Parts: sequence; C-alpha cells; structure tokens
Amino acid sequence: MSTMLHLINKSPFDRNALDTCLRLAKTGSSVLLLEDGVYAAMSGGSYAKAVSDRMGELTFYVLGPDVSARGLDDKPLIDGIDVVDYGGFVDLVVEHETAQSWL
Amino acid sequence: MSTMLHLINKSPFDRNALDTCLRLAKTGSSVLLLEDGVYAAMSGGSYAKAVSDRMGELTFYVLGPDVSARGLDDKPLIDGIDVVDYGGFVDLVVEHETAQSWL
Amino acid sequence: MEPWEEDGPEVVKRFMYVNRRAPYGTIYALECLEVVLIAAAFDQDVSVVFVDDGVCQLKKDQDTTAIGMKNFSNTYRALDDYDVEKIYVEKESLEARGLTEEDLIIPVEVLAADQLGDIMAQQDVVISS
Amino acid sequence: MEPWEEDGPEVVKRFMYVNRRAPYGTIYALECLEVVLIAAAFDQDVSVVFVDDGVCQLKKDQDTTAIGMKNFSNTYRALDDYDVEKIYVEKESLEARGLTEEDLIIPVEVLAADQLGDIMAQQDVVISS
Amino acid sequence: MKLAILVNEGPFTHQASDSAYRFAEAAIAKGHEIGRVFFYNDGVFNANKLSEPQTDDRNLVALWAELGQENGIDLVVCIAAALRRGIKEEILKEGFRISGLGQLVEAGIENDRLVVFGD
Amino acid sequence: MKLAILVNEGPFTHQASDSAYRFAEAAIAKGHEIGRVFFYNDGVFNANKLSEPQTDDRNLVALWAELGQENGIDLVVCIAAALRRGIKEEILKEGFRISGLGQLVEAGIENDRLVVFGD
Repeated sequence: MSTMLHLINKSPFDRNALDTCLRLAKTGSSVLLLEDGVYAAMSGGSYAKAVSDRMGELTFYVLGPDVSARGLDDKPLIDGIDVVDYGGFVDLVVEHETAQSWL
Repeated sequence: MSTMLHLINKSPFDRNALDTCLRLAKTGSSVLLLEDGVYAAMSGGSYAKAVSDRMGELTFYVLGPDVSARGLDDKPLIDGIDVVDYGGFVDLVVEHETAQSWL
Repeated sequence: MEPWEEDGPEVVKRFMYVNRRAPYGTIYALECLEVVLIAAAFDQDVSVVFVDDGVCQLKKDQDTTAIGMKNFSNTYRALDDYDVEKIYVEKESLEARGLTEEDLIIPVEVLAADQLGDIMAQQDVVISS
Repeated sequence: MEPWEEDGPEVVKRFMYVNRRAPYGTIYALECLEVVLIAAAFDQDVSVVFVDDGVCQLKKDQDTTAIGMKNFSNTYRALDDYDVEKIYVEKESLEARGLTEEDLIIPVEVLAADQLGDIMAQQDVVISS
Repeated sequence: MKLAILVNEGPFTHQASDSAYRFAEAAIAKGHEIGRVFFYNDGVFNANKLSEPQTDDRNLVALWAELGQENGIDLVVCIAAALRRGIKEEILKEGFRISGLGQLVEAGIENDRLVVFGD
Repeated sequence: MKLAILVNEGPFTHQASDSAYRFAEAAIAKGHEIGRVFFYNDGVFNANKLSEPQTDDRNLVALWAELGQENGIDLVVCIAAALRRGIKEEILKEGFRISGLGQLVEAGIENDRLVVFGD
C-alpha cells in the first residue's frame, strides 16, 4: 500500500470533495487542506466535527498562506491540524508515495 | 413583491446551490432545474425529499433537453415537476418578473 | 426619499448582486466587486448580498503576501464612498463558518434567511457570479 | 500475470483516473476520457474510477440532440478495445442517485466505498479532473 | 419582450454558454428581442476566433457570431475581464465588440429581463 | 526528487495555477527538479501571451515562462485542449510548447510524483 497525501482545495460548505475524501481515505493517510479547503480547518465552523471524527486515523495539514490570505490567522484551528507553508507542502508530497487531488 | 424564477444548474450532490435556494426562496416562486441541476428532479435520488418537502410552496420545472442528454428519460421524476424545453424556459422567464441564477 | 421617487422620468430598478463564493479560490468575488463599483454610478437601487461562502469575502485582516495574489479586501471599504449602502449578510452563513459581525471589514446588515429572502424577492435584476 | 511482472526492465506504474463530475455540465468527463484513451497505449496499469456524480457519465441512453453538444457516451465502450478493463464504480454513489448497475452503458465493477478506498490506496499516480 | 443575457463562462469547460445560446435561439423563435448578450468572467473566451473545436462538435464562437449577425444582437465582451485573459481585438471574432462593464448594467436597465448563465 | 505538475485551470478564474506555481517555486528552492508542467483543460490559457493583468496584480503567464526558462522546465500545453480553446502558436508565450496528451502520461511515468492542481 502506498502512503497517500489527499489534497482538498474546495470549501466543504460548497462542494462534496472533502466528504468523499473522508469516506474513501484509508487510516494512515494524510490530508492537506489548501485554497478554499482551509475553511474545513476552522474549529468554529460547522464542518469541524467531520474532520475531528477522523483525527485519530488521518493526519491533517493546512496550508498557512491560504489561511492568512483569507484573514483566518485569528481563528482557532481544529486541535491536531498542522500548519505548513509551500515548502512544507513540497515535503509532504515527497514524504508520501502518491498525491491525490480531490477535484 | 416580484414573482421570482430561480435557476439551478448545479448538481445537488456536488454543490450547495439548491440547498441555499430552498432556504431563501419564498412561497409562490418557481424553480427551474437545468444542466446538472436536473439530477435534483429524480424521484429515485437521495435528494428527492428536499425538493418534495417544498413542493406545495414552490413550483418546480426541469429542462427536458438536459434530462435527455444525461440519459434520464427512463427515470421517474418527482411527482409534480413539469418538464419544459428551451421555449418553455423562455416562457418562464417572461412570465416571472425576475430570474435569479444560483451560481 | 426612496430612489424611485427622485425627479425625472427615468425608471429606477432594484439591482441585487449576490456573492456566494470565497475570495481567492476563484475570481468571482473580485470580478463581482468590479461590477458593483461600476453599477454604483448608474443611479439605480443597488444592494449587495453575501451568503454561503460569500460571507468570507468580508473577513478582516486578509493577508495575501504568501499566495502572491492581489489583496482586494480593502476595496469593500469603497462601497460606502460610492453610496452603496445596502449590504446584507446572511446570519446562518456567518454562524456555520464560526464568524460574527465583528469579524467583518465593513459594517453590514446581518439578516436571517427568512428576512434576506424577503429582500431578494423584491428585486428586479439579480446578478450572481 | 500482473502487469508489473511482465518482461523487460521498464517500470510499470499504477495509474488511476478519477471521475467525480456529471457529463455535459462540464467538459471534465470528456477530457478525462480523452486522457484515458491515450494512456491505454503506454503499457501501464490503468484503472478508471467513477464516484459521486462521475457515475452519471456511464448512464445508458444519453441523447444530446436537443442541447446541441456532442454525445460521447458511446466512447466508453471503446475502453474495452483499448484493454482498459479495471473500471470501478462506487456503490454508494450509484445508490444516492437512484441508479443501478443495469443503468450503465458498459460492464463495470461496483465496489463499496471501503473496497474502492483500498484500491485507491494502491495507486502510484492519481489523475483527477 | 426585450431580454438580456449574461454569460459568465467560456464555450467549453461549462455548459453555461451552450444553455445561453439555446435560450437565445428559443427566445428569438418566440418573437422576443435579445437586447444584448454580455460576456463576463471566463465568458470572454466565447469571442476567441482562434477556437477550433473538433469537426463533429458544435462551434459556439461561430454560433454566437452568426446568431448575432442574423438578428442584430449586440454581443459585448467585457474589456476588464478580457484584458487579463488575453482576449484582444486581434483575436476577436467578427460580430463581437469589446466594451466596459457599464454595458452590463445598462443591459439590466434597458431590458425587461436579465438572465445569467454561469458556473 | 523529480516532480511533475498538472494544471487544469487558467491563470485567473481559479487559484489552481497560482498554487501550482508557488508549489513549483518551493520545490525548486528545496533542490527538487520539476520534470514537466502539463497544462490541460482550461489550463492551456496559462500560455496565452496576450494576457495582460492589472499592473498591481501578478502575471502568471509571465511567471510560468520565467520559472521555466530559469530552471529548464518543460512547459507543455495539450494540443487537443488548446485547439478547441483557441490557444495556438501565434499567441503562445515563449517558453511553452504545444504537444500531445501522451506527454502527460509520460510525465506520470518518468517523475517520482505527479501533483494535480484544478477546480
């Protein structure tokens, strides 16, 4: 089995990409939230539970530049999500055998 | 109050356009499902209840050409939805004072 | 005095611009704002609505340095200078995203879905993007 | 014999093409199919997945006459000629849309989300559109 | 009745331009007037005369231009949206013109209805 | 490591091309090699040299071309996607080349990773 990095760039409020990813992603894989996907990382949002529910099985990351762009630096993230920059994004792609974008 | 024609061209499975339309549309207005929005008109789909629940308050139409294109002519529509062609679409726009597209 | 009571025979229509998308992920927020600023010059009755992810367009403290895109959020402040004063934000959309009125870059009127629906139902032209 | 056990030193990778969009509303279904047909010539291990609205691409009896767009649904039948035989459809996606295997234009393997996830997790390259 | 149309997407990636075209055609067949078609956002790509679809596919750039010429429809491409996307006079299909966003607002004012097609 | 990138959207309507560009830049800074960037779907618009963003905005067409030239990156525009969208040699930004879909599959085979950016 390859180690998978799932990429989510869609708002969970508008699109079903994260729902489907969470349904299909296997325990041990990672999820990077970027672009409008970062809204899924906010602990105050109504989507937080869906992410928290799989926190033990999946490793979640969020792209810091997209968080800052959207003015969300003052909003708390869901516990356990790591913030990475573009360099960290590259590292994640390198460390995982396959990257899957949920477009 | 203007009579409103709401246009939904997104699949209800993928996008929140129809959800929001159904939340905001007033009793007495009409909804035309077109393009990928026609999937909301199928009685066998899991979205049928959301549409049926407002059937008494809103008038629903579906664009036949988009139903046929997607091979759905053999699938039953939700009771009470009228099928129109592009000419019927034009008539609906003319008969209602305002058209609102939920993009 | 309401706009349509002003002098002259010209018809004043109610134009509503509806924003349902987050900023930066797509260009719709920016290009809709460009339309509104032009529309303001036409002496019509203009209102701007933020619903669903559209409410995120108004979040304070946007900093786009690291994504390299233009930060256009300060331009919303210009709406007031252009006499665009009817700015509506849906309460349910804010709450679902963990946001409050204090998070927004400009003063707005926060309305529940039911009230916002009433205002939408009164428009002559609705432009969404 | 599995593809990666074939003769020669060349590496065979597992390529998966993931379709999550309905046909006609967007071009992604058509342009993804064009990639798969090209990919079939490369002697790699190719699989094609239909999940979410992607399952609607395979619905029988599509008739695009009245919308004026090209009906490309028969091209899915060519996948077999091109030796693309690993075609997976998610069971949950079919059911949510009121569809069954009998509604589809080509034979496929219908898998529950859990099984489909296992197959996805074994890929080297995943191309989505 | 006088109808205006706003097209927000290009001629291929989304069905928006197809739907708008079929709607316009049907409106004309019913005796209505299309006062203006305004192309905004990626809609400006509908005016790219270099577009060359496969021979068995529809050619929306040509279809819009023909519909416009046969029925005297004003086909307006937004200059701001077009500039950033590289749609300029040198590749503009005959029958379209490039103008400002004010033409969209004007279309909303002067026509009985404005119908928006997009993503 | 050798990385390939697939860009499925144009330089303005979606953030995909921006994200792909920032990713490529960061990968190069970390000493990785970008084996190829393939532009598919509306991604072909990234190669339109007529694109003229506002002066205070980024110019992705120029940025991609520069990154490619400085680092010897193969920037490939899909011919099938480009033809229907009217992206032809006459408006192709220097630094990009037009070729077939096989180049995408090849990029997947020959690079250690393929990362997809789209809508």
